Amino acid sequence: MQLDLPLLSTVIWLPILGGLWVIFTGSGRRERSVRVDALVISIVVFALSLLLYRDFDLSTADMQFVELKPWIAAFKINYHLGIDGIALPLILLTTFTTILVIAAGWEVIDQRVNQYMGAFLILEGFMVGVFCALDALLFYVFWEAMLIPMFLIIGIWGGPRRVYATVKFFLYTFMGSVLMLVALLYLYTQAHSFAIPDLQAAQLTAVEQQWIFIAFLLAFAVKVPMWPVHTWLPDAHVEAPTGGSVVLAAIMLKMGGYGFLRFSLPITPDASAALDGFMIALSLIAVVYIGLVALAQQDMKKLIAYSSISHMGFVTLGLFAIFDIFAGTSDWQAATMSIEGAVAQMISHGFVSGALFLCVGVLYDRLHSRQINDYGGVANTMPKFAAFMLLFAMANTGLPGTSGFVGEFLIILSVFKASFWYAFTAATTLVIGAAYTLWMYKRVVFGEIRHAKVAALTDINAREAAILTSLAALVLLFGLWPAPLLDMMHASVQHLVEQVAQSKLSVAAHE
Amino acid sequence: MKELCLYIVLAPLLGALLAGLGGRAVGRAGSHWVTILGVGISFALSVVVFSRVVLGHEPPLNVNLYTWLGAGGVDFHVGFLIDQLTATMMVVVTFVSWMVHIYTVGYMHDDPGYQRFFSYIALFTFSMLMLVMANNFLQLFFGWEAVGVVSYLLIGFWYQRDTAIYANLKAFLVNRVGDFGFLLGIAAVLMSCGTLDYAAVFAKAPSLAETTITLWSGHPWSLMTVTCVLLFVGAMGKSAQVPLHVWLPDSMEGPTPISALIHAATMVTAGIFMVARMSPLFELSTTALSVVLVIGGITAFFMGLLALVQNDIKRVVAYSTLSQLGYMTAALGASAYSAAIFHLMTHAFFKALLFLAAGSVIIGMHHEQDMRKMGGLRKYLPITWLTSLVGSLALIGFPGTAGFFSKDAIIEAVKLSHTPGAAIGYAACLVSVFVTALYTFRLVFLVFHGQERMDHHTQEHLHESPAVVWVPLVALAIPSLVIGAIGVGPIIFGDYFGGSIFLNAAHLEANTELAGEFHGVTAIILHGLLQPPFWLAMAGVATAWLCYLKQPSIPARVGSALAPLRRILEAKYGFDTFNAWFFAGGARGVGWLLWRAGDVGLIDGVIVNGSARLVGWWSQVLRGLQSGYLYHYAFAMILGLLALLAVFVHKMPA
Amino acid sequence: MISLSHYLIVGAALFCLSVAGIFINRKNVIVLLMCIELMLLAVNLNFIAFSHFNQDIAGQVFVFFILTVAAAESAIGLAILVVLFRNRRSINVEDLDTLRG
Amino acid sequence: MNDIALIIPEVTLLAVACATLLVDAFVGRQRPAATFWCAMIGGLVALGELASYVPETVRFAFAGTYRQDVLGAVLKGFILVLVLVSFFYAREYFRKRATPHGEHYSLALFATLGMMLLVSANSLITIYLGLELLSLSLYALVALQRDSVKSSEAAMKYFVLGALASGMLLYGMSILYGVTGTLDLSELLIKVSVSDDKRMLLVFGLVFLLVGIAFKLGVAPFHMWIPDVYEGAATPVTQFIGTAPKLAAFAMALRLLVDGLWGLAEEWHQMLIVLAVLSMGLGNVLAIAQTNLKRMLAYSTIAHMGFMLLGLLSATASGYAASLFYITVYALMSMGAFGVIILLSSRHSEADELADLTGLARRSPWFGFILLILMFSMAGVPPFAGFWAKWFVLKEVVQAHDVWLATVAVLFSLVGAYYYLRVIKIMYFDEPLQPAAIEGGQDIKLVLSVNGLAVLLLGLAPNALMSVCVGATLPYLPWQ
Repeated sequence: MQLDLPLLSTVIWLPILGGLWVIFTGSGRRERSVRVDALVISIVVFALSLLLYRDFDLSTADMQFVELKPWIAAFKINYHLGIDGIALPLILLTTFTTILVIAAGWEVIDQRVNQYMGAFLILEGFMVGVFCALDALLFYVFWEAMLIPMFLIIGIWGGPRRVYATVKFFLYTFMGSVLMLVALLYLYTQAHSFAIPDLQAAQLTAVEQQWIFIAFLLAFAVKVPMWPVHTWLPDAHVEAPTGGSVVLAAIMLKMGGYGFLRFSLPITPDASAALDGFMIALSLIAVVYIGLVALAQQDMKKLIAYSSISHMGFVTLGLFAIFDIFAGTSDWQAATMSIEGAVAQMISHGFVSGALFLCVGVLYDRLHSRQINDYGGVANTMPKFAAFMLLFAMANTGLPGTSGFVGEFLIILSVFKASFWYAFTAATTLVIGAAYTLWMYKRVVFGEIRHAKVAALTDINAREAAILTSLAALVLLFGLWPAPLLDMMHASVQHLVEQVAQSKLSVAAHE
Repeated sequence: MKELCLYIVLAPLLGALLAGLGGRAVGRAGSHWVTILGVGISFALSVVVFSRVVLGHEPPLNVNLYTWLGAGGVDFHVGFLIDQLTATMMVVVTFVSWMVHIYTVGYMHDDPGYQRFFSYIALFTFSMLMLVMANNFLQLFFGWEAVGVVSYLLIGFWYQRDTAIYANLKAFLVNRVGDFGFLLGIAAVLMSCGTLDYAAVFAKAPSLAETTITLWSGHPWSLMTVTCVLLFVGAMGKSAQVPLHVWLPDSMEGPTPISALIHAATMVTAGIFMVARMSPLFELSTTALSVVLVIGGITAFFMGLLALVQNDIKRVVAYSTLSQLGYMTAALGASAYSAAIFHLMTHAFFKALLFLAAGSVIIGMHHEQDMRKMGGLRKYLPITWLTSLVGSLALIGFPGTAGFFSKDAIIEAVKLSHTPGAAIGYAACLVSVFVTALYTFRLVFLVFHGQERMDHHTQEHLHESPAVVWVPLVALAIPSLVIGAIGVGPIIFGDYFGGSIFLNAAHLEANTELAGEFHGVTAIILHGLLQPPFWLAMAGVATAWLCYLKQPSIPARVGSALAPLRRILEAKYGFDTFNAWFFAGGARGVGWLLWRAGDVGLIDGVIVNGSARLVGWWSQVLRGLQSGYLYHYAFAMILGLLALLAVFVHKMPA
Repeated sequence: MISLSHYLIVGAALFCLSVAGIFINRKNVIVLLMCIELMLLAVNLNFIAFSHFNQDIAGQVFVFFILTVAAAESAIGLAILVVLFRNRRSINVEDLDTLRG
Repeated sequence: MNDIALIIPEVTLLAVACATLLVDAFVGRQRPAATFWCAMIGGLVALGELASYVPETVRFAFAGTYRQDVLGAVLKGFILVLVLVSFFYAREYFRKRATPHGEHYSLALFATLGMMLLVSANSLITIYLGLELLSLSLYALVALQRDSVKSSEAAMKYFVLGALASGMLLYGMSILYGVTGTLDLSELLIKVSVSDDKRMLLVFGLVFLLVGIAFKLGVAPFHMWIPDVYEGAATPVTQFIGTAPKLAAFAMALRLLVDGLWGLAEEWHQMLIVLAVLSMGLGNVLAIAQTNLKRMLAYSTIAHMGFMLLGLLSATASGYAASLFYITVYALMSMGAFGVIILLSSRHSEADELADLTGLARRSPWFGFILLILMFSMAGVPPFAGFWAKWFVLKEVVQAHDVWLATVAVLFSLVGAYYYLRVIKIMYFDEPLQPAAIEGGQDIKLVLSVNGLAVLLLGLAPNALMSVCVGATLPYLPWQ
């Protein structure tokens, strides 16, 4: 079957238009039909994104499914879309997660259902747009636009401190983004184009690169989030509705990593190389410091949020250790493992943290508390739930056989080549990560029933089971057989590493 | 053969899935049938593999099933390496597991988590098989962690019990500390060899013997030493070597069959197996072997001592396990890999036996585990008593029993070893023989002999356990008696393991020397009767008899005379207290501090909200400027005008 | 001889005076209106002086326009003043502080 | 071509303004709609005339005091459209209060005439006349609420400060006239660039001139009238002041600084930097403390004008295009924002407190959404027009190698985002105090919807407007 659709555009705009349609036609209708509409749209979008996977050519690093139309002709800004092997898995993650999120909000959201469903669909379109955009401004537009639905989702359907959390979230990310905008504009003056490939080819001096790198860093570090610009995340997660937390953790954080891959590394390779020690230090701080902080949390969502930061520390570690790996091995091939590990970690974290937030959501829907102390002995009344949560908790600790292992494993293996101590520090997550995750699991799920409310809990229903099962299947699939995931990105990562390996300074010196 | 191995692995997995996910469709009886059948198939096929590889001398099978992933020019596979070592382990694992499955039918008869339990132990069997059958480090690590998880689940099987869920978390975390080292070790292997496949790594390793790695600037370390020590840290966690032993005694919170299967016979020996498997690497680093040897010796002796002061029947056996693992480790350190594996094998049988026997006692005593409330059980539980006695004799190394041959081989090997630290190891091993005999027979005497100290109600209901319980006991007692005599020839003195274990030239020489002394089983037994270990063991038994049967007041008197020592032993050398205070408490404390001071205080309080407050403050201050008075407004304009004039007109050149 | 600079100095002085009147006066709004007139006259003086010394008629034309506009401005100003007085019964400048912050 | 032919739209507008006055005087009481339609149709006619002739080159008329060029035509077009749209809002406002309001249209039309004059001015005299025509009409408009204490106070403040500012402007003009001996901007252009020996005097004059411009734009520290007038005036008047006159002020700045005093670009570039940074800082920081929506929008205006100056001060053709684009988009957003206030207001309430917006998204999801678009757009968040406005200006700043200035600007807009978010928070996150749906005529609802969607549409497809802006400022290229 060959569809003559501009697939990427369809995957971007179908959910956006669908979302608007749901919002504007949904207010008068019965809520159930609104939900069904939203679900159908999200499933169709996912199906379309699967077509992307089917038709994707694994052997090339070139952008595929390219669409190029003039947008703002006066400044050579184009509506330029295309994906490579790094973007594709993230797009699939996005479209898949959206289905879950819509299903997860099924009965739980009873206020302004149409707006809720619509906001997530619109958000989906923007997020896919971020991963598809090949024009820096188009990227930026999607990047920022994404904040709007998220801002509303947290603010409208969030918890008691939602306003503080959502404003903090917005301003934090906005701060990073606007500086990135300045950097992009500066690049424009050098490259006379906003096309990302042109920016990547732009010649820049060391000083220019460093400033641009720092501007990008702020934007992406906030999103990832890296220590010390991470404090929005726990608040946002705690206050967001379950769906919001899932999208935040599963997809939005990945944009930071994606930004590093798409912008920082290829555009400012020399600055990346010069500042890699700094980046690695921040990453390792994230792994250890945040891990310890997670240990001290009493709020489940906060704990998982901190755990996310810690896990994303691995991503940035994997991305920026490549220079030291190269220094240690003189082999860029070895560096690709690190980057692929980072991408694998991103995808896996999408599943695992999403699943954990869904698990907390399941509990929250029943007891309306996120405090660990309000639970205890959940396994007695919710055995099926306990089993699912165990799997995801284990995946969160990076158990082999679950997807959580793949990224951490590859990154630790590669980083070891850079420095024993990097690997040593990073590997402490094996212990710390297990400690906070399983300690929480112990306090929530195991033990005797201490509260009457816990005794009255009912086990997960079919809808929840379906959501968790699908995630569990993916967690196990990519844990036991991650090859398909990594095969997607080989060519692209290889290409990226070639770009990074090519110093922009030496070329400039020759010219 | 590849398919055969696949069935061996998948049969228990299938059983586990059916039992675990089948729910009511499978049912209680169904769940034990599918898992017993699965593991049974596995065992049967393992025997076939064993006969072909070990007895039939088929060449080792090294095959990849599928590529897990490829990245950075390295392919990670999932595959099997079946050689003599593997085949031996497979048989041991599947056999003991099978016995435990059967035993469980009786032991867990009334437990509400019956199905879950079968699912777990079958899953464990699968994981353990993956571990031993791996042909690369990745899969090894997979199995390694998977058995850890199942162990976690099973220790916490009775999840309502606070002690159980405390113990399982502790077990998992301590194991994770080991895995931390193990993973780094694997990373070191990958860095130096560029692959994780055993065959390729072992082939490449000798050329790296002289390579160094700099950890602190200016201090080059031998790469192999670093790698091996890191790998051994993993083994220390899994095989509960000091100081990572703390989880094993607590793991006795799990149901007894688990103690037998996982925490005595199979999983805890994974570390031993791993080091033996890695012999081509360890042989390249005398330093690493030395570390292994000393740690093993320390564990063997000090953990044995602790068994003396335990009153919980299972804990005595648990500490005994620790001590025996110490023996095996010491043997590894002395490059006597075959002796270590031999002891692993015999130990698997007799220790599983002892645990299951203890379980049988516990069933009889209505889940009472305190030995001080037992006594004289011999007449109520005759089969249990008999099999326990067999196990105990094997444990103390009574000549002719399985334990005798393997332990003797270890002591001999450590004695002959030239590895630095061998003297300490030898001394520790030798003294431990006495200690072992003492605590073992303390247990036997306290439980089965002497006064009946249990309460009336329990006494009335005492009877021998059902057949599903005692049949496995008997089935395990038999190998506990004979496997040593059968195995000692080929394993210790012959070329049983063939290429699966590697010895460097020096060690090989010593080994051949040892092999030259083989004159048949009887000769060994006779020889053993003249050796110090035998007499030490006898002394231990005699002491136990004296203290716990003849004069039960002695222990108390000795205890009060050596009060400080007793307190140290009862505090288990303070490891638990220290860990709870320093690591658990410390990490939480630091985490809390970082959170409140770092995140909430500094980053959020000062920087984030602080800048927001600053802007707000400015906002209020500047608001005052907009006073509402016309003349202020006008004044502001004029000030602005004057300022512009002052700056721009002034600076212009005339 | 009265030079251009003399005119300019007078103009500037008048201008400063009027400006000072606007921000120093805190009592009567009518004084403000007068100051504004004065300011325009100061400017007119400048224009005429320049016009004369530059021998250019345009400046004087401008002055006519300014005068006209000034008249209109006064009219509007007074009208606003009336409205203000009607609402507040006061034309005290200091009382105009409802809108602030 | 005849001189008169060039100013046909202006002549029409004058006639319409007078006619409106008459219509209102005679039939306004009985049929208020007649006045409205008279003004509206007249305005449309003027717009049509304007559109029918867009000059390709610069043409001068009336002895060089009047110039007709593409930029002028574009600006006038925008101004007229904005004025006419604002009439719809004004009608709704007055209809709700059932007060006579015919003067509003005629005064607004006179102000518009002033603006158009300003746009086409090529002589200091025309600039002054246009400015005063605009200002005097605005003073009167503000004072039109005869019974309102606030209005009269605002009018008085506006008047006094406005007069002071135009006095300063005039003083600056007199200095320039004295130094160069001409009132004609084209001649000024030539003379200023050569007369280096009197540069100091010229700069002296320039500062005074700049005060006048800055006052009109409402740029710090000459912004003090803005909050008071915005708050005090009736909402449609505020809306009027906040939209079209900004374009006129921009035109005035462009005419004076670029068409006339290009020779002093180095100086006014630096002065404008100071003013721009001050404005962005003061405007954004002060807006945070406001509880009155109109006042908040007033401070936001100050900040926006500061931002807009960034384009102007880059002193390139595309910089002017950026400013033009910015100010147009700003006017559109501002129009909508005040429009929402008008829609929300009722006979008894101005609905200009932030608290009046509480739960708007529940009371009226659609208009909540419109205001959401406007607020995000003002904050500069894509995909709305406000983002492109900021982007365009920043691009010019960066291209002029003032990266630090761009950084300062974005950081201030970060501060600014906070209070726009607060509006959205109040609309969307707070429960409504009164569940009543909002009332308003269908026409204003339609206009407001179109207004809001235009901001969205311009955000998705800014190309057309950008091209227009670039085209309009293209003639400035040769001087670079």
